[in-house]
Amino acid sequence: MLDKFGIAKRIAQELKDGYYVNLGIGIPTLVANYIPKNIYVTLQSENGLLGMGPFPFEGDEDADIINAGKQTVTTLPGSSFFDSAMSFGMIRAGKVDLTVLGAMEVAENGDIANWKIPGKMVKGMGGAMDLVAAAKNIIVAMQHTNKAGESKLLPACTLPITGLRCVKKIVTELAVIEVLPNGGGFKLLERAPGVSVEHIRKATAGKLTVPDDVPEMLIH
Amino acid sequence: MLDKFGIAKRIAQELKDGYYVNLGIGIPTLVANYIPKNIYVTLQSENGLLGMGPFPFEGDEDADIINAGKQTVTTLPGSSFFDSAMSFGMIRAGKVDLTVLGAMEVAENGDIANWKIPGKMVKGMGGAMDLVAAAKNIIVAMQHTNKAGESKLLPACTLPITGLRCVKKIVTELAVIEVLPNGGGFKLLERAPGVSVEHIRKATAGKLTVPDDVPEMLIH
Amino acid sequence: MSNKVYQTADDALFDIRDGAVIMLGGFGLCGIPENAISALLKKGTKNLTCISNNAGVDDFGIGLLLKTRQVKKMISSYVGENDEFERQLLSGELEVELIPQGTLATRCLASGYGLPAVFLPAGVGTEVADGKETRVFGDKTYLLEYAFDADYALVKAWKGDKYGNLIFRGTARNFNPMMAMAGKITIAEVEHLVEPGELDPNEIHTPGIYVHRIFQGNGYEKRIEQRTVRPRT
Amino acid sequence: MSNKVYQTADDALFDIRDGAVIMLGGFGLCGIPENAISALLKKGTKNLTCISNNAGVDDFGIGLLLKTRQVKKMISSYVGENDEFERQLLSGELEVELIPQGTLATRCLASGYGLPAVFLPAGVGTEVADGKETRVFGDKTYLLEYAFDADYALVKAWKGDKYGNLIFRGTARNFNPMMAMAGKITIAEVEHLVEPGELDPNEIHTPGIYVHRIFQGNGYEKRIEQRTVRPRT
Repeated sequence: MLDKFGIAKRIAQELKDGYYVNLGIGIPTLVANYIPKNIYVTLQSENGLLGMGPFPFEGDEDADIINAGKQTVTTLPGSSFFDSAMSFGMIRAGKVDLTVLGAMEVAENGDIANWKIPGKMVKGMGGAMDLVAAAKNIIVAMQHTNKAGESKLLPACTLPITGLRCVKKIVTELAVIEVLPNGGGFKLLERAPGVSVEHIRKATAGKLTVPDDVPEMLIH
Repeated sequence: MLDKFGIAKRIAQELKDGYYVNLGIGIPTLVANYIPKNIYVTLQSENGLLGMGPFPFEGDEDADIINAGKQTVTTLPGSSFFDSAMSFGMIRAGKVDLTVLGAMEVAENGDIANWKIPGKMVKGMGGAMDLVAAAKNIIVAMQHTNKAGESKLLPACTLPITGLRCVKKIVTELAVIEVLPNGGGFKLLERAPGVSVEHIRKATAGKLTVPDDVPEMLIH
Repeated sequence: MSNKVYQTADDALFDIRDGAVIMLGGFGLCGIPENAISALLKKGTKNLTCISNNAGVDDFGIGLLLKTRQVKKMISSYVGENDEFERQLLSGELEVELIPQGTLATRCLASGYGLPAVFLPAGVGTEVADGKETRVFGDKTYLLEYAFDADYALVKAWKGDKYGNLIFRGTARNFNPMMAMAGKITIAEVEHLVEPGELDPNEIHTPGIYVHRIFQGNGYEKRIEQRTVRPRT
Repeated sequence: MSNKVYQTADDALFDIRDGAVIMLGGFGLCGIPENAISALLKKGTKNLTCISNNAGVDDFGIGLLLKTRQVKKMISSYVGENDEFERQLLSGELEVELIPQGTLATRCLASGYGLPAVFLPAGVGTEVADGKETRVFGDKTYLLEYAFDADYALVKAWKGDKYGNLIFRGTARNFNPMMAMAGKITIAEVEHLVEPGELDPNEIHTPGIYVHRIFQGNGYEKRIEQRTVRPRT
């Protein structure tokens, strides 16, 4: 079983040299800490920054340089600033190679729900709907089950949808799961260290294809 | 009767302090030379320059600073450069106060033809169709009749149209003419010095309303 | 030149009336028109419809206008950080229209570029799509989203000149350039108001043609919402 | 980082094949990708569809590719200054699609911003509207114009860094930024190729995410089409 850092580490293995990547708030943000040393990845922050650097040193915070989570960040050599129209323009045009997001629920057809719980205060979708509707490759980072122990990988979302048929892969504390195209359902790709296929099966409410051999993740 | 400089001078009287103005090629370009001294007018060149200055001094030409007529020009304090999408964006959004264009024909409903003569080599419309479709105030600067002596102010255009119902005013060597809204036809506003109402009537093929008193233009 | 320069925020906002539709630049508290918000607060203008990505926090930004009940409706993408906001929303005092962030930005761009409407994919299949026209291009479905029609845009820039040319700084740019283009009347406040010619024409983000009034702001607080740092080692 | 830098124009254009759809930046001869055009000439790539505001002059710019009969079709707004062009057009050897300049620019923008189509007023009621869908918004009629789908964009910038960030100079900016955004593969040539960090992130016109290949051009002629001067007095 992985902790949130393990999930972030596993997702970092999906990164390729030259990728432009948008990381959502929460576990996705942690992915930045585990980018393999031998590749160069450019982080896009949808409020208008390409080439997001680490948090500033204490005292160097600049109110004019923040990320989409409103945290103070820094630039790197080769960074660029732009306006929100261009930012979502490049997302819609498929220029961002990978988007990593959290989710409340993912359906076996790739639908995602991550913005609203009926009855609770609605804070808004921010850029989530734009990202899921437009990104060409979306990986979801989340827990396999919710606090009540119910699966978050479902036959269909029960919460209000953020976007349709968009999630390509899910990394949880238990497994790496592919969302097969054309409604093919979930497919188990890797088990977390020490987690059995049976455990993952039980925690997955949606249709799950399990190949004969499911390797254990390699987390460096 | 006015020469082309007189036409330009008369049109310059239409400018108001603070106006943003797009001047087409030919007589319209000359208008820049007669902007009243007591007002400030900003010239827009649709290839991406606001605040177009005069031609450079010999030896100061910069291949990267040209106008829509591909002539070398200069900037002024407060100029700005932008791309072609923004340039036509500001035109479409009605931010340019006045556009001055040449024309081959203007119809009494405000249609304009100025880009194509069938049977002759077609060079293209450039930005003319965008300007006439989007500018909020269009003045045409042209000769009242063509080389064959035929009126260019017509009941309807005979040449391929550049844009519909868009011309608000016409200044020719003979007259200042308003295009009345809602198909009301032409209205004679001013006579050129020494030109009779009868002369203008004969030279105008489209419907022309002539008020009782038609003043002579004042060209300073 | 017809003068675009106003001495104070109060002067520049003189004609904003109750019921106006106002765009306000900024993302979170970054790049917000602090002086213009203070002037609205002082003026007490009521029943405002505010188009702004966020609604400030309880004691800063648009949150200040919520506290004084000057806002009738918010059109935003994310409004989370504000208790008073939540109270008014739940009590029905405040109307809220939530729209995706990119849709918000692009509807502003559409206004500034004279595009009456645009086709956007965000929200297809969600409740955001309710009542909206859809259209398929290629194998993808889009919603028809209309350009905004705002009476005023209140934007904040880093530098500006007396003709209204603006340069933004860092991620404080965000929605400001699009809103500057989109307002029927655009009022820009700047940290540094300079003479024409002091800004490089090649570096201007918003050409002055889009800006109707400009003033030098003062006392910028530039509050940081999430101060995150790493230790010096 | 996966390397975007190519040593020569020939290297950068290595995979452009006969029949490709290519966007070329520039307005007249201002801001055209001189080195890329030379490389195409050398390569002899045929049956090109060129999307470019103009078609160069007889002995410069795209005119050079016309002379060698490498161009099958031009999509442009104004093609006047070229005798060979006229000859090929009248003889039917060359296909030409004339579209309004703002429509050309905005269809590029649409590609770069992921908008499948846009509503534009230019050409309503004219032969440009033939066969196009129209729609009325408010009291105005618009044409539905589609985003371009180009295999390559060849653009020219003043400065660029190794990550592909670009800064244009003066009116040489023109169509270059939109085409840079619109190409499936965008190849930028620059007068000055610098290290990442040498360009101010606040002054970049085209972020590197849009640029796939970059090279330092050389021997720029930057020919002036209409040299107009005033006498020194």
